[in-house]
Amino acid sequence: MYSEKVMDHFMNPRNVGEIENADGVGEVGNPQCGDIMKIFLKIENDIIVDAKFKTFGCGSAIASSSMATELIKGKSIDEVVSLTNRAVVEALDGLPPKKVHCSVLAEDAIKVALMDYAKKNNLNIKGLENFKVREHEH
Amino acid sequence: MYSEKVMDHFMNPRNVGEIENADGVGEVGNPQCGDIMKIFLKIENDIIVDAKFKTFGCGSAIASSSMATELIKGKSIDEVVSLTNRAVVEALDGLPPKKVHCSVLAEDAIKVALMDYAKKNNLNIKGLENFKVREHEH
Amino acid sequence: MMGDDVLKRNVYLDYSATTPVKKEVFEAMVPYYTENFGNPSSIYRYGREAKSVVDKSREIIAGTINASTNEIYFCAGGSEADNWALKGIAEANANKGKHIITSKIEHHAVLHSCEYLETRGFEVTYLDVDEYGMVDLNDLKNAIRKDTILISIMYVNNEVGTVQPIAEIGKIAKENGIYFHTDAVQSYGHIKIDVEKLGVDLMTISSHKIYGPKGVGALYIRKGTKINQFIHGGAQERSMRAGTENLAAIAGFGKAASIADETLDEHRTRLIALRDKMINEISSRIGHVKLNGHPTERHPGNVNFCFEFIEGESLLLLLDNQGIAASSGSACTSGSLDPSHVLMALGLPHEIAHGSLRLTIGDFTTEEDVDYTVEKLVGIVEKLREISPLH
Amino acid sequence: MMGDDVLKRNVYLDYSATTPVKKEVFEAMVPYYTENFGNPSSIYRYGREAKSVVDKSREIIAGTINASTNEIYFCAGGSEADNWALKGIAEANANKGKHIITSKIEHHAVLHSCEYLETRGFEVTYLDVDEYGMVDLNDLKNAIRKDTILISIMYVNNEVGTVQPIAEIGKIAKENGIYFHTDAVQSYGHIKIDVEKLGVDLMTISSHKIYGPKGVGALYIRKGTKINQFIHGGAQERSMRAGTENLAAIAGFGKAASIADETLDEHRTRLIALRDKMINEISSRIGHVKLNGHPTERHPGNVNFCFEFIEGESLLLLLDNQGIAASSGSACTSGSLDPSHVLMALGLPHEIAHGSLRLTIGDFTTEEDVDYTVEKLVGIVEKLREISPLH
Ligand SMILES: Cc1ncc(COP(=O)(O)O)c(C=O)c1O
Ligand SMILES: Cc1ncc(COP(=O)(O)O)c(C=O)c1O
Repeated sequence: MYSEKVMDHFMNPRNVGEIENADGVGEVGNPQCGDIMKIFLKIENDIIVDAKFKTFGCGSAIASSSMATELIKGKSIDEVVSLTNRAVVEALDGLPPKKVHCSVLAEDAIKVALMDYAKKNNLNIKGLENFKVREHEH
Repeated sequence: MYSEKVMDHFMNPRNVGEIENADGVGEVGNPQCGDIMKIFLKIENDIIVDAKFKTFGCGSAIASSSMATELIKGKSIDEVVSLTNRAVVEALDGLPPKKVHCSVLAEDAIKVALMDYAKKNNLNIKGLENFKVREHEH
Repeated sequence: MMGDDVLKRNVYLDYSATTPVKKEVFEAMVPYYTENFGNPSSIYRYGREAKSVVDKSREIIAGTINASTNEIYFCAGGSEADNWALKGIAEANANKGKHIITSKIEHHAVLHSCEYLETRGFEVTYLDVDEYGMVDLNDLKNAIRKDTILISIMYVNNEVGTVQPIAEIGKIAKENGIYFHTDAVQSYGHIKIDVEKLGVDLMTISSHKIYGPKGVGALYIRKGTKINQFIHGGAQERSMRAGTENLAAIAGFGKAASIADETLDEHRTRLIALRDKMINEISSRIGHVKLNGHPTERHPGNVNFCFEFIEGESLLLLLDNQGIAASSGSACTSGSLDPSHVLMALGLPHEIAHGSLRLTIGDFTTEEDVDYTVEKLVGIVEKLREISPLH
Repeated sequence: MMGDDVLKRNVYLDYSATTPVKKEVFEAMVPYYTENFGNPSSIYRYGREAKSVVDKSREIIAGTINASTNEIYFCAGGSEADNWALKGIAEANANKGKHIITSKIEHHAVLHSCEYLETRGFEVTYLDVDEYGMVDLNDLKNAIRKDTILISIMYVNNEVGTVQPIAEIGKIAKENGIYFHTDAVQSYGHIKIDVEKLGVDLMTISSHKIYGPKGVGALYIRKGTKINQFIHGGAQERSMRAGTENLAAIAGFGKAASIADETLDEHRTRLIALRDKMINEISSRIGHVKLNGHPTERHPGNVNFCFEFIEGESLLLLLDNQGIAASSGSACTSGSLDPSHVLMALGLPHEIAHGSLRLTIGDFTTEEDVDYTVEKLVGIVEKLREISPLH
């Protein structure tokens, strides 16, 4: 069902945890639908210097969180804004069609965290002007 | 499906054949329904001294003919008139429910042969006044 | 037991009724009973292994008929697949029309499904066949109406072996935008089938007619076909057919299908030779006989004769006594009043139809079996004719 | 392979999904594939032998539930039997009324058949259950109408294991002259069943839940019940269910039924001890858990918990990684949005229902398996809670 990459990131998730006094925090999903993803960012000079997550959800939700945090660490905000769920799916060597929504959650959680960062610092982040968390369906 | 008795009388039917110048001949059934039974009687002094048959039909039709002719040989007309299909079934150690009609055919064929004998000799046979060949159904 | 075997042969000539499971097929099933018994719908390892077995069989079977894997739906056998096709199409397309065309010689699984649908407001045209059991394409064209939603014509008849012009029927169906179902239970494994070339939208196949296990079959459903589920419940078979997947049987069906496909040519050549030998010998050595079905457009293993003046059940019993297993369209073997609907549809008079005998040849039939059977048959027919008042 | 076995146990705890075939059962099936493969409907020896196998299994199964042999009809499994019962009764009795009563926690084979019937003009009342999964008898009485023709309530729920008061329901059905069907797939082989005492008119059972083969089940139909056929076709099963009899599977089903019946008491005692041990250990060693289903009126092998703050699929995957096969009512395992309809009907909040785990114990489960599973579970739950933002 899942690729080896997915299983690896699910069994040994990277970046689990919280960042105290994080520069940006994003939470998406809700317990009703069975997935909650919370992403914590540490940002210095427009660079994501650290990222952590906590996730309630299925194997692919956890693997997507793990992979997404890996992908953004060390990247600039600009680079992260243009990261789509596709990139997460590809980095995981694919997800079953019914589970692609988990990668969308990860993309959204990161963007919400960036918006949080922007709000706290009174910034405008290019590319996020029209961002809205998507209604996600399984 | 069939008792050993039925199989024996089917595999080794007794009294197969015709009697030339028979005293009574009875034929019942029709090719349409898949059974024809023809019984030949030789009668002397009200006694069935010989009986033979020819039958087109299934295993139980042939066995019933064989057993019925056995049962009536040496019997008086009176005795034969009171012979019912039940007696044939019992003598065969039973027939499957769907095949009981074969024993009815045998009883009827014998009675038709007796009627033929009565007609040829201008006799009335007690017990056959109201006899009618039954419509038989499988 | 030994004594019996020495004295008498065991000659099974009822391959169209059911076949033994081939050894390789049985071996392909064994692991899935006591060991790898998982539920293919589960996500754990047991279940994933089970799923891959089901997927593999589906792939094999799709390959044998040039379908794609997601057009093959496993079910419990030919009868269920026929019921599903007929009722599922009828219900799902009732808004378009309520008329169905079939033939008078279909298997009862199709005919009785049609009769059921008649009680639910559908109209059914039952096409006549000619004396060889062939459907007339002009009759078919004439029967088509504005509200015809389905044509169901069997590929090969199970009693007399006649092969219908399926590709031509498929063309007519397509031209008229009507779904076309064929019951291919008796052709699958005996004739090379290509659903694209035939233009069928639905096709029934059954495992136990091709040396696979009983209790499993499949319905081919062309992608995009509007059809209802028949067995409702769990999400198995992509939510189209509920019920825990019959793992071992599906594994066996797949194996049987792959063997049948790989050996199709030699299988046909061998059977046809035996069949023709049997037909020729019976025709030449026994008088007052009639070959039923088509002389050339015929199932490779089907021999079906009427023997005048005698009745089928008697024939079967005496053959059985010689160790020969065969079947008959005689009324007496079915417990009904009339001989088989197929023989009646061929226009045979009742008294002749009563004397039919079907001998169906398969992969384990030898030339000696054929010789032995003909030899015994000659004597048995003679014996029964002696007893018969019609002779 | 060996290394794997040494490092990791294989603990199958999904017996309610499907069971392995027991060795004795498999051995009872073997002769009917390659050797005695006859068609039971034929009159020759091969067929007669086959028929006697089918008859014998029918007799065994009838005996285990105090039915007579001609009240047992073989079919392809529990789903088909449920479909047949629901649709067959509905169609045959539509003239009397078009109302059916069932519960919200039935198997999908019943629920989706009901939904289908709703599209055909029937009305269905879906009874609520209490927090333990119990139907309320007063609710049932209140739901009965003049035009109610059928009550269908499952004996034991497959997810949470709750046992319904079937005899009481049977009494209510009888008093009101309404047919009563029960899906006994999860109780047959685990609870002594007497159809007379229960007052059921129709009952579904399935072989692969009692260590028999997949692909075979049976519908008990009380003599005199007015019901339509579901699969139309040949005259098998006294013309009530068409399709060549699944000989080997029926032989296996018979064997499995007789073993289950003979060992019922020890089977129950053993399972209940393991079940209760597991329930107690999980309850005492893991916080924030909730036992689903009834504390006492419960399937002898069913353990079902919700673990707060975590999601079922993750749990299953990590258990699988330790060699433990289990199941979950989590939405993520079914591909639907909502957690299982059963957990929702018990009134569980979504976020808790998502974290459900079903462990079902069977005859091959050992005490070591239970210990191992609890041990692993403690760690896995802890790990997932560490990842969870809800914790
Ligand atoms: C032409 C045809 N259709 C359907 C069937 C039914 O198949 P099954 O016995 O697998 O239900 C058969 C065989 O019995 C058949 O010969
Ligand atoms: C309660 C219940 N009913 C029906 C079924 C369906 O049985 P089968 O898989 O034999 O079709 C199952 C099992 O899947 C079940 O647990």
